[in-house]
Amino acid sequence: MSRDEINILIGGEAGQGLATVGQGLATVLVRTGYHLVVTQDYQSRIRGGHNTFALRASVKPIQAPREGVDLLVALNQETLTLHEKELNPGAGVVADAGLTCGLAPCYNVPYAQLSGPRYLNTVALGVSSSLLGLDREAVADGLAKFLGKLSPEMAAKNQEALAAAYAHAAANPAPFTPLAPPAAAADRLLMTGNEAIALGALAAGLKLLAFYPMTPATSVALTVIAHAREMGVVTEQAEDEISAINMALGAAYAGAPALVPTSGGGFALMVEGISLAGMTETPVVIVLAQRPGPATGLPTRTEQGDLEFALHAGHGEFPRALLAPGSVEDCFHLAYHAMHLAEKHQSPVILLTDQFLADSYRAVAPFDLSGLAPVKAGGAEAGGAEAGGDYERYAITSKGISPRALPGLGRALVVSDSDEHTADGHITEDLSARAAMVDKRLRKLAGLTAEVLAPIWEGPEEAGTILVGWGSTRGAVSEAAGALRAQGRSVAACHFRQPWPLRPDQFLSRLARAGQVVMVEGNATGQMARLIRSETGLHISRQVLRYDGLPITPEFILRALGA
Amino acid sequence: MSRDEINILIGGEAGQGLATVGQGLATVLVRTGYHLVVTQDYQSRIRGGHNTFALRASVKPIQAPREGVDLLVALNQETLTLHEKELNPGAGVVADAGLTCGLAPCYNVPYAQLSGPRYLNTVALGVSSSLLGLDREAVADGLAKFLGKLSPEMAAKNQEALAAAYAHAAANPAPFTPLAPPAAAADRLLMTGNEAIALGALAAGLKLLAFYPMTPATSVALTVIAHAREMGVVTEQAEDEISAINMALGAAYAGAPALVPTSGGGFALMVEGISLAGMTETPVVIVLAQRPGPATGLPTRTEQGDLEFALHAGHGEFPRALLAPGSVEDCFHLAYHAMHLAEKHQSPVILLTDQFLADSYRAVAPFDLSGLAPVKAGGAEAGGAEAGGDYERYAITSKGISPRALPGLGRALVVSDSDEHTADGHITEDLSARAAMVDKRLRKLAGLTAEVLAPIWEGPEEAGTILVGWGSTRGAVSEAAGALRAQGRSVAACHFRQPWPLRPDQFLSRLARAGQVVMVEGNATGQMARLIRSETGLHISRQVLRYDGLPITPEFILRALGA
Amino acid sequence: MASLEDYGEFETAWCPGCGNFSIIKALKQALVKSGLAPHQVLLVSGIGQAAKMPHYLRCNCFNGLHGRALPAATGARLANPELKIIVESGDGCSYGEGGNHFLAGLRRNIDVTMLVHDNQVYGLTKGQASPTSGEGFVTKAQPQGAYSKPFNPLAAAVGQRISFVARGFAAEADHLAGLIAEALTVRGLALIDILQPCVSFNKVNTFAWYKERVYHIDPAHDASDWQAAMKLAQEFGERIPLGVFWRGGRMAFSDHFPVLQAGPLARQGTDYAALNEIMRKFV
Amino acid sequence: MASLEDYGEFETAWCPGCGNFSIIKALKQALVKSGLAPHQVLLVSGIGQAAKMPHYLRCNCFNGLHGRALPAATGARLANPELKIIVESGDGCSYGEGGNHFLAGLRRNIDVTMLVHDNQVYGLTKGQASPTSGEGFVTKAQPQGAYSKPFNPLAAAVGQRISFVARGFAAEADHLAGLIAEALTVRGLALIDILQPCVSFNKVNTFAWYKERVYHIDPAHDASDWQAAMKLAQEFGERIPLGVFWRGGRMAFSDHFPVLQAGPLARQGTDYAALNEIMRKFV
Ligand SMILES: Cc1ncc(C[n+]2csc(CCOP(=O)(O)OP(=O)(O)O)c2C)c(N)n1
Ligand SMILES: Cc1ncc(C[n+]2csc(CCOP(=O)(O)OP(=O)(O)O)c2C)c(N)n1
Ligand code: SF4
Ligand code: SF4
Ligand SMILES: [Mg+2]
Ligand SMILES: [Mg+2]
Repeated sequence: MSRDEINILIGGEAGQGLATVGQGLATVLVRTGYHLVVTQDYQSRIRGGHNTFALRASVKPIQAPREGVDLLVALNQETLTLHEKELNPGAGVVADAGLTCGLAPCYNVPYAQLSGPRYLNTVALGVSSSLLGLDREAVADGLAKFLGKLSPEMAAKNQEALAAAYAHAAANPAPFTPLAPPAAAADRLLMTGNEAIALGALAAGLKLLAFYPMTPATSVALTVIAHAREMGVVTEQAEDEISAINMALGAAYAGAPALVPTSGGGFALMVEGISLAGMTETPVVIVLAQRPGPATGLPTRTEQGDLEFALHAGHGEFPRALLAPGSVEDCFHLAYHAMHLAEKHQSPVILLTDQFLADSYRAVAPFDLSGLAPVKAGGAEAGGAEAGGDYERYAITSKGISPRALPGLGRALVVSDSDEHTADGHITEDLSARAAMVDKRLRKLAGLTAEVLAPIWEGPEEAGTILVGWGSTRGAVSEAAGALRAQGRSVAACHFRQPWPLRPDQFLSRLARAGQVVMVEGNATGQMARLIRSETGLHISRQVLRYDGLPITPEFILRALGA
Repeated sequence: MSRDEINILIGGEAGQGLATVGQGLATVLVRTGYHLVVTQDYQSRIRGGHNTFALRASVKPIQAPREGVDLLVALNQETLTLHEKELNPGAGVVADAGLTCGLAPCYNVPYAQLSGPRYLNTVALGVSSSLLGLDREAVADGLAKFLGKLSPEMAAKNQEALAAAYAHAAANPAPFTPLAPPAAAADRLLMTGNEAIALGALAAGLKLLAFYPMTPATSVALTVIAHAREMGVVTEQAEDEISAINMALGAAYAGAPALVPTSGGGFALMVEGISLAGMTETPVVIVLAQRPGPATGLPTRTEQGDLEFALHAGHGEFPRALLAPGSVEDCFHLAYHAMHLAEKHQSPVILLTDQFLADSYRAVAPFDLSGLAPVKAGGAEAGGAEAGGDYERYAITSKGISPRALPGLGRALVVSDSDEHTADGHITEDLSARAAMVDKRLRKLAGLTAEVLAPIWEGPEEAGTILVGWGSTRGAVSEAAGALRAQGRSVAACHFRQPWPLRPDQFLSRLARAGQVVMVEGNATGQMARLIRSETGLHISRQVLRYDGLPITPEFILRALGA
Repeated sequence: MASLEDYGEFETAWCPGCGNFSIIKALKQALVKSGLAPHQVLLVSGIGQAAKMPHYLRCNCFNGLHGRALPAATGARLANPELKIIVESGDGCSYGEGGNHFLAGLRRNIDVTMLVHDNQVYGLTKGQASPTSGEGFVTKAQPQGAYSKPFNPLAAAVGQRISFVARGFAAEADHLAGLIAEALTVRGLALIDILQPCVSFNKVNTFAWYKERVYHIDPAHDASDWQAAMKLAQEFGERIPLGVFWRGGRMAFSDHFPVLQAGPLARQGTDYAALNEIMRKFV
Repeated sequence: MASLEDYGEFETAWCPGCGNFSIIKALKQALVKSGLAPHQVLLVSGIGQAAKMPHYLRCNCFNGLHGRALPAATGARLANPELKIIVESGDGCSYGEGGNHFLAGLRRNIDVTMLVHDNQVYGLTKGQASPTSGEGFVTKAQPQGAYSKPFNPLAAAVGQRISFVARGFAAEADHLAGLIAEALTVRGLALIDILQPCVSFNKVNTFAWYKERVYHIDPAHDASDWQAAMKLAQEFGERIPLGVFWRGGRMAFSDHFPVLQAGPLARQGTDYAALNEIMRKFV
C-alpha cells in the first residue's frame, strides 16, 4: 500500500536545524521526482519560538499548501502539543524518545542514542525519509548538498547519523504508508519564489541591485549577491531604503537595469523615489514582498495588504505596472517580464509577492533560457542622439515614450529632471509645457495596457461561480475551484497575475455572466475587489479574506464557502 | 458710475515688492468692507521670474478667482506683454512712465519722479488705490501695518511715496470706473488658507508642531511658530520629514496634540510614519498642501493630484479620515475638526489642501472661538488606568477605540507597539490575536464614517446637471453652477469637504437621479470620480480636469462645458 | 523607591548567550539605583533585537519604526519634560537607518539617554553588515567582506559636544549599570555605545574578541578635556576603551522651550483670549 | 579639449549677487582645465538653489530629489565608471535631508566630486536654518534663533578619511576652480564645502563676514597629516581656513567591483551559460 500524496509538518524551535531537515527532505523529494509545495512559518527571532516547515509532496502536480498533517516530525514537545490536533487519520508522528505523544501513533526514536546532540535533526530527517520510503542513497546525496559547507569531519558525522537512523527504522518497522513512487524521475529544480525572482531578473540582464535588508524580501538580494560576480552584477546594501531606490534610479539613468527588493515599511520609504521614477521616466523594478502590516506588523508572516498602496504610491500622477506572480515559475517569468516592461515603458514596475510565496520551495521545471534576451537600456531608438547637441530626453511622442539615450555612452547630453521640464529635460515653469508633459507621460498607460497579461482562467466558460484571486493565492484558488468541480459544481477560477493596469475586456463580461463571483484575497478589506469596482463598476460583494498572517489554503476557501 | 466688482492683477518680478502692493491693497479692500479672493501665482525662485498677485474684490460675497483683468498693475514690461490680452473691456493699466503699453488705456505714472527707487511699489499701490476710489487715509493705515517692521525713517519715506502717488493721481485724473462703496463696513479678517489652518489647529489645542520646510505648506508652520510662545506650542524644524512625523507621533503618544504640515514629496517620506500611526493608534494630523507632481514637479503651483495617494498612503490596512477644505473659513474649521477627529478615533487624519487655497487671501468673518474646546489627549476614559499595572492600551472594544492613557501622567504603563501586539501593547506572534487586532482597528472606520461631514449642496434638489467637486475648487464649482442657473439651466453643485470615508447615502441617489453628473478636479485622471465609483459603482464619465498648475476658475468650467 | 522586582522578569526572544541579557540586567539595576519607578520611565525603541528590549521590563514603551526611535523620543521629550526617556536600539537602527536622526540628535543635544546595543551586525535580519561592522566583515550580503569604513559614533558624539559620551560592554554589567545610572542624571543627550556580542551572527567580534581588547579608561582621563576625549574616541581595534569619554556642559535641547517649565503639555490648557488677539491681528 | 563656450551660458533663476554665480564660473573653468567635454561629465543634484546649477551649463544631468543626490550619483557611478560625476547641492540638501547619505558616502569613499554650496541657510524655501546655520541664527522658522549646534561637514569627512577634503569660497572663484580641478583628479570621494553667501536670506554670513574671516591654509600644512587636518577642520568662526585640509589614500568605492573594470554596465552582456549553471544548482 502506498499513498499518492503526503503532508509533512516539521516543527521545532529556531536554531534546532528545522530548515535543514525541511530542505533536506525537500531536496530528496524533488530529486526523486515528486511535486512539492513548501510553506514556511517562522517567528521574528533567531533562536527559540515555534517554527514549522510544511511539505506537501505528491506524485501529481500540485499548486497549494494543504491543511492537515500526515507525518508530523517533532523536534520538541511544543510541536506535538500544538499540531497533534491537525493530524489526519492514519498520520504518523516522529519524535525523540523523550517526548510524549497523545493519541496518535507516535514513532519515538532514541535520537541521542543514534547520534551526538548536534545531529538530532539529521536523525529526524533519516527516520522520516525512511518512513516515506525514500531511498537511503538519495537521502545521503541530498544531505551531502548541505554538508558541502561543513567540515569533512562534521559531514561524516552527519552521514553516520543518517545511516543510524535508517538502520533504526529498518530494525523497528512502523505501520506507516509510504509514498507511491513518482511517475518518472523528472528534471526539476527546487526553488523558492524569491530565488526565482532573482533568477528571472538575472535572466533579464539585471546589472545593479540595491537593497536594505527586510524580511521577507532579503533573500531576493542574497540570491543575486551569491551570483553577482559570475553574472557581472553590482550589488550594494544601502544605508536605507531611500538610498536604495535612488541608487537604482541613478544606475538605471546611466544604463544599468536595476532592481530593488523590499517589504512594506521599506517600500513606504521608497515612495518619493517611485514618484521620481515616474517623473524622470526612469525604468526600475521594485519587488514588494508583502507581510502583514501596518507598520512592523508581523515581519515573518504573509499578507496581500499592500495592493492599493503599491498602486497609488508616490505623489502626482504617472503610469506604472503591477505584477503579482502566482507560483514560483511565475516569479521567474514575471521578474523577467518586469525588467523588460520597465525599460520599454520607462516606468516603475512593482512586483507584488508575499512572505508565503517568497519562502515557498517548489519543484519547478528548469526555465528555458534559450529564447531570453537581456534588457537593452536606452536602445536603438536613441541612436540618432549620438549626434549630441540637441538631444531631447523627453521628446513628445504619440505613444508618450521618448527615445532614451544614456549619459556618457554617446555625445548626447542626457538631462533628466525631477522638476517639470521641457522636452530637453530642463526645468520649466511654462504651464502649457507642463500640461503637454503630463499628457505625454500618461499616454504611456495605453502602451502598458496594451501589453497587460490577461487573467488566467480555469474551469467552465459559463460558470455558476467564479473564484477570483491574484498573486500568491493562485494555487489555493485553483485547487479550491477544482475541488468544487469535483463535487459536481460549476466553478471557474480567475487569476490576476497583473493587477494593474486592468483591461475589463479581458474579464468583465465573463465575471458579469457568472452566477456569483467570489473574491479571494489575503487582506481584510478586499482591495482587488475594490479596484475592479473602481475600474468596471462591478461589485464583488462576496469575499473570502484572510489576514491572520497565514497563507490561504484550498480548505480555507472551501470552509468560507461552506462547501 | 461705479462697479460692484473688480479683478486686479499685479505683475512683476520676485523681489520687486509685488506682495507688498498686493497685500497692501488686500488689507485696504478688506478693511474698507469688500469681499476678496486672492490668487498668487509665483515661480520657484527668490528674485526675478514673472509673478502675479490677483485680487478679485466685490461688494457681494464671492468665492472664487475670476479670469479677465479690470486693472492691471505692471511693475515691469513683461507684465504688460503677458497680460494685456486678458484685459476686459474698460480695463485700466497702471505702469511706470517708462513702460510701453499696447492698445489698452495706459496710466503711465512717472514712479521715479514721485519717490526714490525703493518705493516704486508703494507708488503703484497709491495710484491703484486712488483709481479704485479707496480712501487715502485707509490706504495709509493699511500701509502702516506693513511698515511696522521697517525703520521709522523708511516708514516715513513710504508714506511720502503714497501721498505723492495720490497727489499725482488727483492732478492727472484717469477715466477709470471706481469700485462702488461696500454695503457696510464689516468686521472681517484677511487671511490665507494656510494661516487659517494654523489658527484652527491652535484653536483645537495644538501643542506640538514638527515640520520640514516645503512649499506650499511652510506658511502653516511659520504661522504657528509666530505665535508659539503666546500659545504654549512647541515647534521644531526637523532634519527631514521622516523625523517630523515620528516626532509628532512621539509627542502625541505622550499627550501633545500634534500637527505636521508638508507637501507631496515630504508626505511621501511620512508614509511609513502614517502606517505607524495606524498601528499604534496614535492621533496625528498631517496637512498635505498639494502641488503639481510627480516628484518636484511645479513647487509653487497648484494641483489636486494626491487624493488617492493620501487615501492609500502607508503599508497595511488601517482607518483614516481625509478632509479637504473648500474655503479659507473651512481651513479653520476643518483643521479644528481634524485635530479632534484624530484624537477621538486615535487615527491619522489628513487635511488635503493645495497651493491655490494655501496662498489665497480671503476676507473672512472672525471665527467664533466661544464654543471651542481644546483636544483632551487621552481623556477621561483612561481614568481607570490610573491604578496602573494592568492597563491595556489596546483593549478590545466594540467600537475599536480603546481607552487611551498617557505615559507618565498616571501610574498606568502605556505600551505602544509597531509590531502586532496583544491588548497590553506587547509584541505578539499569536495569529488569532492578530486577526482580532485587525478587526478592532478596522472597526474604527464605522465611527469615522458615522461622523462624516456631508457634501455641501447648492441648487435644485432634482437637477439636470450636478457639478461635483472637492477641496479648494468649491468656489469655482459653486460660481459656475450659479452662472449656469442664471442662464436658466437646472444645475446643482455638490462639494465634498471630506473625501474619505464616503457615505453613499449622503449623495448617491441624488447624483444618480441627475440628468448628468460632471466631476471637476484639479488633476489629470479624475481621482475623486474613481473613488466614488469604487465605493458606489457610479461612473462619472464627464470630467472637467485641470493640471497645468493653475487653479480652476468658474470660466474654466464653463468653457469646458461649452457653456 | 522601586525594586528590581518592580521592573519584572519576562521571557525574551533573544538567543541564549546573547549580550542583550546583561544589558537588560544593567539597565534594571541602573533604574533601581536611580530611584525611578516604572511609570516614570519611557523606553523608546526602533526595530531589531535590541529594540525588543522595552517589551522585557515593566515601563512605558513606544516601540516605533526601524531607525526612528530618536525622533519619537524627541517628540515625547518635547511633550513631557518629566518623563525619564531612554532610547534603546541597535547599531543598525541608530547609526544606519536612523543615521540622519543621530546627527540631528547630536546637534540638538536632546535630553534623552541613548543606549546603543552595538553588536556590529544586523541581528534580527540574520546577519548583514551594519554601519559599525569592521571593514572586510564577511556576511551573506557582503561575501567579499564589507567595503565601507565603519562609522565612529563616539567621535561623532564628542565632536558635537553632547552632554555625555561613554562606552560600555555587555560582559561588564555592573560597570555598564554605573554608566547608565550616571547617564540618567545628565541633562542633554547621553550616549552609551555598548559592545554587545551577537553569538548568532557576529563570529568576529565575539565576547572573547572584545575581552582581549577592552580596557577601562584611565581614571586620570579628564572627561571635560575635549581634545583628550576626541583622541580616546579614535581608539578602536587592538585596544578598546570603556568608560566615560566626555562630559559636556551644553544646554539640553528642551530647556530652550519655556513652556516646558510648566510641565507636560498634556496638562496645559489653551488660552482662547490670546488666540482671539492673534486672530484679530489678521486684518 | 573643451572650451568655456562648450559649457554654454544660460539664464539662471538666482538672485543678483548670489554666490552661486562665481561657483558656476569656477566649475566651468575647472572642467575646461581638466580637459573634459560636456558629454563626459554628469552633474547630479538634489533640490534647492544650488541644485539648479546643472541646468545652467551643458552636461549630462540628473536633477533628482531634495537630499538624494548622493545616492543617485552613487548608482550612476556604479553603472558607469567612465563618467566624471559631480554632485552639486546645498547645505540643506547635502547635510540636512541627505545627512544619512552623506555619512554613508563618507564611509564608502564613493568616487564622486561633491560640491556643497554652503550658504548656511535654506535658500529656495525662503530662509530657514540649515544644518550649518550658526547657533542663534534668526529666521521666521527660528525666531528665537537656531537652537542646534551646527554640523561640521569637514570634520566628519576628515574623520572618515575620504580621499579629498577642502573648503572654497565663492568670492575666490579662481582658487575654487583650482580646488575643483584637483578634486576631479581624485579617486574616491572628494568633498569641497563652498562658502556661498546668500544675499537674500543670510544677512549674518555675508560676503563681508566671510571675507573678514577667511584665510588660506598655510602651504606648510601637510594634508596627509590626519591630526593636523582634524585640527584645522575644527576651525570655523573668527577664522575660517580655505584650501585643502586632507588628502587620503583610501580605496575608491567602485574599485571594489571587478566588473567595473570592463567599463559601463550598459555595454556588458548577459552570460546565459553561466546563468544556466547557476540555475542548475537549485536542486
Ligand atoms: C524600514 C525598515 N527597513 C528594514 C527593516 C528590517 N529590519 C528590522 S531590524 C533590522 C536591522 C537590525 O539591526 P540592528 O539595529 O543592529 O539591531 P540588532 O538586531 O542587531 O539588535 C532591519 C534591517 C525594518 N523593520 N524596517
Ligand atoms: C522631500 C522634500 N522636502 C522639502 C523640500 C523643499 N525644499 C526644496 S529646497 C529646500 C532647502 C534648500 O536648502 P539648501 O539645500 O541649503 O539649498 P539652497 O536653496 O540654500 O541652495 C527644501 C527644504 C523638497 N523639495 N523635498
Ligand atoms: S541574533 Fe544576535 S543580537 Fe539577536 S538575539 Fe541572537 S545573539 Fe542577540
Ligand atoms: S535665495 Fe540666496 S542662495 Fe538662493 S539664489 Fe538668492 S541669494 Fe542665492
Ligand atoms: Mg546590531
Ligand atoms: Mg543652503
